[in-house]
Parts: sequence; structure tokens; C-alpha cells
Amino acid sequence: MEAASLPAAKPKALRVVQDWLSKYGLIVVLLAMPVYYGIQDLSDEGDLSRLGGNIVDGLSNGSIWALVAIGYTLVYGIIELINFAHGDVFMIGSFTAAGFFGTIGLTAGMGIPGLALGLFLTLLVCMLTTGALNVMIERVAYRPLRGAPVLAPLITAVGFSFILQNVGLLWRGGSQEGIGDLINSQNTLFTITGVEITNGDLLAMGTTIPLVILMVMFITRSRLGKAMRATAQDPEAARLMGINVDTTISLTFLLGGMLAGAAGLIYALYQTTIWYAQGFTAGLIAFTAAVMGGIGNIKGAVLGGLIIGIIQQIADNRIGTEWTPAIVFAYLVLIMVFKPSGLLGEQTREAG
Amino acid sequence: MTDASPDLILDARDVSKVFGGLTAVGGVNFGIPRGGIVSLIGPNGAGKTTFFNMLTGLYKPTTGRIVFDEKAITGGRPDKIMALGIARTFQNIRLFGTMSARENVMVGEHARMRAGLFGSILRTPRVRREERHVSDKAAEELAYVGLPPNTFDQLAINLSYGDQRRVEIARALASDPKLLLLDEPTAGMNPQESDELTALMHRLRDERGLTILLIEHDMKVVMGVSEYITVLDHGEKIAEGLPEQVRNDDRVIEAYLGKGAVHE
Amino acid sequence: MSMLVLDDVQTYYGNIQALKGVSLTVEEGECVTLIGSNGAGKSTTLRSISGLSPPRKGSILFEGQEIARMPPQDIVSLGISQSPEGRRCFPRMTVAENLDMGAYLRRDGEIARDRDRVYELFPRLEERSKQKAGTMSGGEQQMLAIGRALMAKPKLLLLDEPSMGIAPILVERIYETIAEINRQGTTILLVEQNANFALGVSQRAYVLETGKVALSDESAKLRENPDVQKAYLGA
Amino acid sequence: MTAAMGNRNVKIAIFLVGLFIVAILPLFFNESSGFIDDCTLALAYIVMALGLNIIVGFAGLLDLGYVAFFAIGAYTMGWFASGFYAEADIHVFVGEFASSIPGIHVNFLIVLIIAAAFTTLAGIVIGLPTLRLRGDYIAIVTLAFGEIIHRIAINGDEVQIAEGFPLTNGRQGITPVDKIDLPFIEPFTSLNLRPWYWVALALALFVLFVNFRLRDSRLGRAWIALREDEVAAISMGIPAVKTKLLAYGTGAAFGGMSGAFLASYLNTVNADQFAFSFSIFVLAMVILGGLGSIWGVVLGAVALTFINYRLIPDVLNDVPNKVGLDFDLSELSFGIFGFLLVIMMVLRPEGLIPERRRQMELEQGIGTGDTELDLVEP
Amino acid sequence: MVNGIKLALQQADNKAGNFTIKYESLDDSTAQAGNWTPEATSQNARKACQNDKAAVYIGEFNSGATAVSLPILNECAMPQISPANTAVGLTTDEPGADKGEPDKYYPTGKRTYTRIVPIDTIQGAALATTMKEDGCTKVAMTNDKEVYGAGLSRNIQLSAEAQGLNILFNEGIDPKAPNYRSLASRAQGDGADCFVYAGITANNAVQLYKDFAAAIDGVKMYGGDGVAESGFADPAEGGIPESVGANVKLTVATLSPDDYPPQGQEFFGDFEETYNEPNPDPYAIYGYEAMNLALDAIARSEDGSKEKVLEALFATKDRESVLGTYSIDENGDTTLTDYGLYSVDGGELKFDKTIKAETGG
Repeated sequence: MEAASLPAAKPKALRVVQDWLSKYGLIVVLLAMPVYYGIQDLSDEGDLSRLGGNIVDGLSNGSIWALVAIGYTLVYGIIELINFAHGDVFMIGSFTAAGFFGTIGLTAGMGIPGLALGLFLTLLVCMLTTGALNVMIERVAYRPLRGAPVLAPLITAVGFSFILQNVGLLWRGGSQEGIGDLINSQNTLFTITGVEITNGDLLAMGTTIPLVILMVMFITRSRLGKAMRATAQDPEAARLMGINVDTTISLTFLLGGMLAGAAGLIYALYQTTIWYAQGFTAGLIAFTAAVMGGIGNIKGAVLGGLIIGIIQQIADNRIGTEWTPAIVFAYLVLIMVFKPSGLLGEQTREAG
Repeated sequence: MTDASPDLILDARDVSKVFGGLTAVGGVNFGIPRGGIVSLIGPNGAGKTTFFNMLTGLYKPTTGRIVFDEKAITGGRPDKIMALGIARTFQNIRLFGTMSARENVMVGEHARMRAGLFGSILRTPRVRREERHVSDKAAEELAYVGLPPNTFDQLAINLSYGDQRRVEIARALASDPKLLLLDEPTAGMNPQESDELTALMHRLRDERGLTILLIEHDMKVVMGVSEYITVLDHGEKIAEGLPEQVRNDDRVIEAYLGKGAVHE
Repeated sequence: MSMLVLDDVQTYYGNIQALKGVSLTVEEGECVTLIGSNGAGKSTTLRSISGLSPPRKGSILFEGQEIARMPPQDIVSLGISQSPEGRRCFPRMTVAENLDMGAYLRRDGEIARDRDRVYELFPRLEERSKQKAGTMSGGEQQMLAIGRALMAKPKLLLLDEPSMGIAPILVERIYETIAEINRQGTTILLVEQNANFALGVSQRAYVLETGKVALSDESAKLRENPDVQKAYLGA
Repeated sequence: MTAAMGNRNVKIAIFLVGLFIVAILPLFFNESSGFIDDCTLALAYIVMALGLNIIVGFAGLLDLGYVAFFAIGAYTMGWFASGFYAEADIHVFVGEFASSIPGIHVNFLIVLIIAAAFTTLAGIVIGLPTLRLRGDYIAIVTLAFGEIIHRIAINGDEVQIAEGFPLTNGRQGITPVDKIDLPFIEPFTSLNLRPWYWVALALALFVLFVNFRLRDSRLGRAWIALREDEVAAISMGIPAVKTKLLAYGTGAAFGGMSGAFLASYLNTVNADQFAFSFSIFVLAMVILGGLGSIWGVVLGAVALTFINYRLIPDVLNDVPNKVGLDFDLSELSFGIFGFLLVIMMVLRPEGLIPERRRQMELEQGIGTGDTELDLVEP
Repeated sequence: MVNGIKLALQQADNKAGNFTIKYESLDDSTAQAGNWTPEATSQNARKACQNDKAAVYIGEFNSGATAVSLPILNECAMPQISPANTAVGLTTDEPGADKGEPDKYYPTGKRTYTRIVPIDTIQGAALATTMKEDGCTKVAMTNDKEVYGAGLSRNIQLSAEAQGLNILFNEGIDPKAPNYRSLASRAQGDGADCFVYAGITANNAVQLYKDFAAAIDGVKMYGGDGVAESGFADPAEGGIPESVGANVKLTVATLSPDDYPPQGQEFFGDFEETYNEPNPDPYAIYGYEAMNLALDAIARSEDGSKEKVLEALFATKDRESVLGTYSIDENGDTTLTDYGLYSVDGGELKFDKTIKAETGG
């Protein structure tokens, strides 16, 4: 289970430090930023509303990453593939949403019932589109390579990522595009102890939480969900149970794609800017989230997504947006050093 | 083995290993006399392989102290322990499948070789000599364990099961170990092959002065070859002694052997 | 009509031919053993029957139906289930969930009853029903693998090396149970290294050598055969 | 034995003839022809791809952050051979023009060695915490390091090593960079590409030689052993981290050398070059060519270079024009690139020239990374 | 911009004096990178050098790319006209240039590069002056870190500080970030009343302006010519919403369409006719003028050779153009210094006034 090679015997003092680090290092790493800046806020401003604001923004952004990360983690869990095209499926979700708003004529001025219905319809359309797209990608680019060298599908994944980005580029042009702000995303809904909660925050968390709960229930309770888990743990034994492994893998891609579609819609509504390369960044972040949480583990993916969301906002606010990605990745490295299997890492075949 | 035995090649004291909350090995004292053939038996999950893995450095003991040949090796790195003279085989054969039998054995000599990065790139005369020497020695070891010479340069994956076991032992021998650990060497062998292996173990000890520690389920092999037996159950030592004593020990029969288990 | 008929089955891994024309039959209600040394093709025979390694040539009839090129899930639904070599339990699922997976294709209402039956055969599994399979000992996992295969309510049960790597005391117990399962009416095709036990519970046996059937007879007679004794029983 | 020797002689003869053709190739083209340019780039990418091949192909470590070494190599060139550090005035064995402008200007050959040293060092720093991990976790952590280096490159203008000495010039890039200036021959120019081509060829031959020598050495065996079964390998006395570090450090050094060459050749060190997609570009060369297969990787590098720099921009994009359509294919270029990647991989999953061992591993299911120790004994 | 170039050529009937002109468009990006790359840029420059018939090189759009192509083109003495570069250091060593600039770009020591847009020093001063006039006190600055954005922001900051404005921060942004809410809330926490961005639209400018508008009530927002295009100003083309646009002012080195000389007026009419686009991006007119200048220089040269064209180019005096009347100085810079201040109104850029900014305050 641990790394196979162990350090040679070391002087005692060093060992004590090492033991301490291996026990508490992870906690120290995770809490370092919020605690440091919390103390700074308390001493500078006397309350924690600035940090609170960062955390709320972080949770909203993070919940989008979480939905995308689940798709990564599901796919990795079942066929051990880093599905580089997944972020771009998410992008297509955003584009579908933006296109569909226009088609059915949703505007910010409509009444709440009409808007809610319209958005719900959009959600379904997005989820179906990206779900189907993801299933198609699996059929075309990954299934023919089953049994091929493990790295071959990695390259087809990258290839598909390029293809989808090009589709996005032709669809809506090369630069970021502002779209209608249907829900007045940044309007404050209410304020708790100095922390503003906006419409966008409510939407992001309000959509993500039920989706994640549904997903976890589906996978742990339902027959098909169990088939997915069984296939992930031992595909050959799963076949002996009468599970159709190909269908189960397709189902996994369907679910992952649907969540990416939902995330795409939330992203479009929350950020109100979309562009063809958004999926690349999102994919990288979501994959990092999946690994951080322990790849193959849904709850881990959600936790990883939320943590990254919070790190990003704190870093944006205190350090500077240009450094934010570096800080996120530095966190990833530290977490891997202290807990190589990720925060909630289960034993996967690969990680050991 | 008790403290009274003066010449222990390996002495493990109060060794335990805890995974999560699960105690795999709990406070075991264990010694191997130099030049002996000793067996470790016990039901599955008793902690035998975990114990092996601690001796070879794959696992770091949670508590305890292991001394090999008067050097402390507790928690040392596997490659360093190997270099000190402990070599092993695995329960499921772990040969490098795409290498020939000879190359596999040459890997076993890795620790005895000196060619580094630059030496390998420049391929100096010294490096060439070393390669030749190591290759010849590999052939010697393969011949010693009884592999037919025409199979030396066949890929390991294409060898018969019994031959793969032999190559694995030759690979372990290539490092000139003092102590050889064999983890279920007869698993998957038919009785005839098992007998040959038993003979090989005796030869290794008699001709090369090797000390052997064996994990084995086949009672016939265990009883036939061991001078001393230790029985583990649930991570604890429940019995030890001469084969006859162990075989008739009530706890061992209850936990492991069963009533009519030993067919002879 | 025999329950299972293999006729000249040839199976390959990549370019390597593992079975060079295996023919054998299993009658309903029988327990049949395949013995042979490692690499003789015993496991491959079972994998060919269950569809994991479909044969390139030859036919496999199950109750008169050709199953040689069916996908595994269809073969399972016809009533063949396998406990694979190395047990292959789902390590991060509980014992109860593992058993449920065995009944994956079933939609009848008797799953709970069959689970009780498995618990009756292996009381150890009931004690550990909430435990993750990966944390159990090898012997317990073997029980689980057999129990899981039984949950499919098979007409034919394929068992691959049920005694491999298991303490003598458990081997005895597992073989008692296998005999019991057979008595209760399930047909069994057994692959074993440990020929002593296997010939003890089976009625007939085949000896495989390098991908072919070398010998077949009633188990009791094979036990007396001097060649078999020398090669597989350790005289 | 004699047959084998004869075979070997034939191979050497073929190699020498091929080498001669490759060496005189530029003489048949205009000295600043686009074709020579593409060839020079292809040679530089061969150096990188063969470097990565040592890491991924030989040692089996999936490195998604190889761009980090390209970056460090290129910056070494930027630091030591350009007018970037204009506060300093150091000139070591450099030509007339470089001597006339302020900054640190060190001769190309010296910088090449420094670049190899820096990247090896970086390889060790990145490798130490990373290589203890297994399989895809190595991939993600190297990816993370690659991105961190990219960010440092972008934001290095905010980081002052000393007053007036920022780490990088950020997105603005370090331009221009000194041209190669070798002893005894005319200084290189941007317009005559032949000397650049020959330098790149020399680098490529060097890395080719090292690849071949390492593959058939004690280290090569150790890498295969670690790749196929890490637990068995370390139990046979192979120090895992050290042996992997040797692969990682060597591969890194070649990335750095190629990076330094490219910085001089392209005349710039621009932070935006060092993006994740470049790591993927080089990795695609290795995988497409055939993991571990030396000639395969060479072919993969040449193929992808020409697809990216010639086929798509110059050939395919003109097709609609030629058939009389008013349609701009350049908008489709990276879709086409992706499409070609998918097609080539699906048609030849084991690579253009598969490596013998790798193919066998595939067929027999050996070394799929399943080398974990079981938590609970069977 | 390419459309502007093509239009100019079309109007001249592919002729300059006695020479027939062929225009070849070279793309400086590659499939794998999707953005301008040094490989493709230097390849293009060499292609131009190699072509004996090439007389003028129009480009690059990016100052960073020019830094790559200029030294190569300089070696073959190819006249180069950039329609868009504003980075100071390409031509002079005035404040804003790095040490060693501009000499390091000219290995032959001879100037070959000209541009028709005023350098950043002037635009920076224009923006700072505008902010001062509008009553800004605390300014939050951002830039996209590219050659253009970073250079402009440096000049804005120098000029603004000289005029007594308080610069809260000057942040380089990550153009790939999903949003800038936390950065905006930091500015709000610091009490910013004005916001300025130096960079191009394609580096996520729309999101940036939206987030600052949402975070700070009544914030006044400014930008340079990098965002003066419909893709930024027009919500129908994915630009900022009208409510945000109402608070945005931009500086561009073009005058009011009404102030243009007759040729300029004509240009707008023709452009609309040819491309069915009534409101071309400000850069379209630069592209148009770049080509016209090139044609003019070729016509004035006697034999169309590179040497003569170069001479003619640097001898440009009091040229009457769509941009106004200007000359090219010995550095290759335009003598135009007037900046137009535009506001965003209903998705369109609307000319406010001409700013005569004093460089350095």
C-alpha cells in the first residue's frame, strides 16, 4: 500500500519531524491559507467577512469544478483513462446552453416561473447533448483501443479535445463571448454576517448539491450503479456476473457527460462569459480536483473541486490571478506528497 | 529460537505491523540459525508474507527490531537489504516477462555491478568486461538450478511453470545472498517438481552454505525439508519447534492443519 | 443429452495456442474434475466455457445450445456461473454486495432465499456480511467467490482452483461444502491443482496435458492409476 | 554468430548511407528554405522526443510536464545569451554583434552545457517528491510541475533575483537571443539555415547514440524491470528512486539542450510557448512513434512536426483555394490536427514502429503497472 | 484588419505606380498551439526575405511577434510596416523601453521598421489625463501581461502617478481564469473608484469589466485601443452588457470619423459596401492605411527594390491619409500624437473628443 521504497534509517530527530509531518502535514497544508488570512483579516478589519466572501465564491466556482471532476473520476475509475476531452465536453455544454437560451427566447426580463421552466428545459437539453456526445466519443475514440497500450487512448483523448475545441471555435468564434445574464448572477440575494450571497451562488450550489446526491445514490443503490462499481473494481469478474462491460462503460460516459452538461449550463449562467477554450482550463482544474480527492472516488472529486474553488478565490483575492494556477498546482503536489492516494483515496488498482 | 542460540543470522524482536487499524503481525520474536532451513507456516492471513515483506524492507515494521548478520536492517530500503545478503522469491512468480531467463538473472546481479550512467553510455572496456562476466555468471546459476541450457535465452514468459520457478530462484541466487527467502515455492507444482525443489534446497544449503527461510502450504514439503518450524496465526506465533512437535501441537491442528490434513 | 459438450475446442491468447482441441462432456448432476499441471490449459478451458476467452475453433454445447461465441453475460443467463481463479471478489464492496452482484441478471423474487442458502453453506460469510471483501482472508474470499457464483442459481458451476493458497484446514472445509453443493443438485466442473481432494469429491475426471485431454476416467480409477499418482498425487 | 555479425554490418551500412543523405540534404535546398526550417525544427523535436522516450518509453514514467525542461533550457539561453540582463556586461567567447550590446553573452556551447546541468538539477528537484508515486499519479504531479514552471515563466517578471535582474520577462518574452557562434566558422545568421540544421543534426545524433547505449545497458535492464514489476525489481536490489531519477534527469537534460537550441534558433524565449499542450505535443510524438522504440520515436517526431508546420498550414489550407472554394481551412487547423491524432492512434495503437518488448507486454498483459503490494495477504 | 488591407489593395487595383502588387497572407499560428508562435512567425519572416519579389512586409499585429520577426527582416533589409504595434522599445529608448532596446532588434544597425500607430507613451498619458479630468482618485489597474498590455500599463502608471493619482495595484491577470470576482472585491475593499485595463479583448476583457462593474458601484472604467472593437463593446457580438458599457471610456489613435479627411470618409463607405459592416474595428482602418502607405512607398521608389522602398518609406513626409496627416520620423515612428476618446453607447463606440495629451504629465 505505501510507496514501495522506504527511506533508509535516519537520525532520530529527523524521524520525529517526519512522523509529525506525515500525521499532520496534510492538515497543515489544507488549513494554511484560510487560517493565515483569517487571522490577518481579524487583525486588519476585525471581522472575517472578506475571507467569508472568498469562501462563498470558492464554493460556487468549486461546485462547477466538482461536477466536471465527477466525470473524470468515474471514467478513470472504470477504464483508468485520463479523459482529456472531458473538459471540452463541458465547454460544449455551455455552448449548448447559450444556444438554447436564444432558441427558446429566454431573457432576464421574464417572470421567475417562466425563467425557471426554461432553465430546467435547458438543463435537460444540455445534459442529454453532452451525455450523448460523451458516449459517442467513447465509441469512436476509446472502445477501438481497448486492449491497446494504456497510453494510446490518452492521445486519442487529446485528439478529441482538439476536435471539440475547433467545433467550439467555429461555433462561437475565437475570443471570450459575453452572453445574457439571465439570472442577474451577481445581484446580492441576502447577506449573512457581512458575507453577500448572490443569485449565482444560489444557482451553483442549489443545482450541484441535488445532482451530486442523486449521483451518489444512483451509484451506491441502483443495480446499474453497482454494475459500474463492480466493473471498476474488476472488469473480468464483472463479466462473470453477467454484466455487459461495454454497456456499463457507455453508461459511465453518459453519466459523466450529463454532469458536465449541467456544469456547462451553470457555468454559462454564473460566469456569463463563455469561450471555446474554457474547457481546457476547466478540464485541467477538474482533473486536479479528482486526483486531489482520490481518483475513482466521487465524494473525493466533490471535495477536491470545492477545495480548489476556495484556493482559487483566496489566491485571486490576496495574491493575484496570475499566480492562482501555480498555487492550485502547488497544493496538488503537496497533497500528493503527504497523501499519495488523495484526500479520500481508496485503494485503486493503479494507486495501490 | 531463543536467546540461547548464539549464531543467529537473522534475529527479529517484537516485530509487528499494523495496517490502518488491522494488526497483520503482532509482536513476533523470530530467529534463524546460520545455515539452517526454517519454515514459517500458518493459515491465510496469518501474516507470513507481511513478515517476509518486513524482512526484505518492502514494509516498514510498526514496532520491533530486525538484525541481520549483526546489522540492524529495520525499515531499511529493500535494495540496500538485498545488497546485504537477503534475497527472495515471490508467492506468485514475479519474473520480468519480456526478458530472457539470462537477463532476468542479470537483473539479480544489479546490486553487484558498478556501471553507472556515463559508463553505460561510453561503454568503457571495464563495463564491457563486467557485462560479459555477469552474463556468464547468470548462465552458471541457471545451470545450477537445473534449467536446460537451450532455454537460457528464451523469454521468461515462454518458459514452463516449473522452469519459471527455477529462474526465479536463480535470480535470487545471482546476488550471492546469505539468506534466501522462498515464498510458497511449490505452489502450482506437481509432486514430482516439488520433490526436485526439495532436493535443490538441500543442495543450496549443503553446497553453498545458504540459510533458507520458507513459507509453504504443502505439508509434505515442509515436513520433508525443515529443521525448525514456526507457526503463525492471526499475526501471532502460536507454536514453534521441530517438525514432529509442531505437527502434533493441538493448537496448530486446530488452527491450521485440521485432522486429516497431512496426506502421506 | 449431456449438459455440456466441448468438441475440439481451440483457444488462443494472442498468437499462443492454449487449447489444442479439448473435447469433454459433463452430465447433469455430475461433479467433474480437470486436473493437470500448470499451463496445461485447465483454466483456459473454464474461461472458454464462460465466454471470457472465446475459442477460435470448435464448439461448446450447453443443453444442446451452441455457446462458443456468446458474450459472457448471455452465458451466465443460460445458467453457467464461474468462481474464477484467484477468487476475484470485488474488494471495495461488502460481502453482501458481492453476493448481490452474483445475482445481477436475476429478477426473480428468490434472491433473498438463495442468499440465506449461501449463508447456511458458509456461516462465516453471514458473520462478515457488512465487511469489505478486500479485508478478508484468502479462505474467506474463496468462500465468498463460490457463494457469489451460487447466487446466479447456476445449473452448472465452474470452480477454478478453490484450494489454491489456502490453509489445509480450510481446504478441507471448502471441499466438504463443494460436495454438499453437488449433492443439492448443482452440476460442477472443477479445476484443481490439488488433485487429491478434487478426485475425492468428483465422480469423473479428465487429465489435461499441454492443451489436450490426455486421459479420462472415473475419479476413483484415476486415483489408482500409477502415472497419475506419480505426476499429480505424489505417491 | 557470423550471420548476426553480417546483419549488424548491413545495419551499420544502412545507417551510414542514411546519415550521409540526411547530412547533405540542406545542400539541395535554398539556404533559407522553409523545408530546411521544418527539418531543423524536426531535428530539435527529435532531441526532445528521444529525451522523453528515456523517461516514458524506457523507464515507464508517464511525464505530462516535459515542457518544464524545454522552458528551463530556453531560459538558460535567455539568461546567459541575450541582452536581457542589460545591467550586466559580461561577454564570454561571443561574436561581434553580441559583444556590442549590453547583457550577459556566453558562447552557445557553454550555455548548452549549463542548460543540461540546470535541467538535470530541475529533473532531480521535480523527481524526488514525484517518483515515489505510482503510475498515473506521476503523470498528474509532473503535469502540475509543468504548469507551475509555466506560471513562473509568465510571472517571473515580478520576481527579482537581484535589483534589475528579474527571473523572466513574462509574456513579453526575451528577444532577441544570441545566435550560435561556433569557433572557427562564421557566426550563424537568421537567413542561412544550413548551419543551424547541422547543429541540430549533431544534437540529434548525440541523443540517438545515448538512447541506443542506455537501452542495452545495466540501466536499461533496470528500467525494464522497474516498469514491468517494481516490487520484484526493488527486491532484486534495484534502488527504485535513484534508477528512475537517472532516467528522469537524463531525459530532462535533453529537453534542456533542445530548449536552449530552440531559443537561439527561434530568437526568443516567450512564456506562452511553455504551455501544457507542448508537453502533449512531444508525448504524442513518443506514443505515436512507438513507446520505447528509438526509430519509432524519431519517425513520430518527424511526422508530427511536418503535420503541424507544413501539412496543415501550407498544404491542407491551400486545398480549398485550389479547388476554387472561398473557405479558410486555417480555422480548422487544430481540429484537423486532433483528427489526425485520433486516426493514427486508432489505426496503429502500438505506434508506427512498435518496440518488441512493449508489444509483447501488450499481448501478454505484462507490466500493466499492477505491482502493488496487497494490503491483506491472500 | 486583413479586410482593411485587402480593401486598400483592391481600391488601388493591385497597382502601385508601375508595379503590380500581390498580397500574400501568412498565418503566424500553428495547429498545436492555436496562437501566434515564434516558429511560424520566424518562418514567415524568412519566407518574405527569401522572396525576391517581396517589397514590403506588413505586420505583425502583436508586438511580441514583431520582436521575433524584426531582427530577421532587418537582416535582409526588408521594409516592415506594423499596423498595430505600440510597444515603445521597438523603436526608441524612451521611458517604457527596456535597456538594450531598440538596438538589439537591429542586428545590421540600420532601421527597417516603421509603424503608423503612436507609441504607448502617448496613449498612457492620454488615459491618465482622462482619468484625472474625470475626478478619479484611487485607480485599480490590470493588464494582460503581453508586450502591448504590459507596456501600456507601465506607461499609464508612470503618467498617472505623475499626475497625482493613487494606483492601488497593477495586476497582471490570467486570461484563462473563469472570472475576476475576487480581484474586483479586493479593489472594492481598497476603495477604488476607477478601473483601467491595458490589454486586448481576447484576453478575457469582457469578463473583467463585468466583474469590476458588479463589484464596485458606479465605478468608472477605462481601456486602451486593445479593446476598442465591437467584439468588446457590442453585447450582440459577445461584448459587455450595455449597462456596463455606459461607464466605459476608451482611447484610440483614430479621430472622429467626421474629422477624417475625405479619403477617410470614403474608406468607411467603401468598407461598408464591400464587407457589409457599417462599423469596422478601429484596426481595420490601420490595416487599410498600412497597405496604402506600402503602396505609396513602392510607387515613390524608382525601381521597387527593397532598398529604394525602404528609403521612400522613411522619407514619408506630410502624408495625407485616413488617419490624418503624418510623417515617419527617423526611428520609424509616426508623428501623429492625437488620441480620440470614445465612449460605449448602446453597443457602439462613440467618439467623444480628441485628447492632446502631454507625455509624462
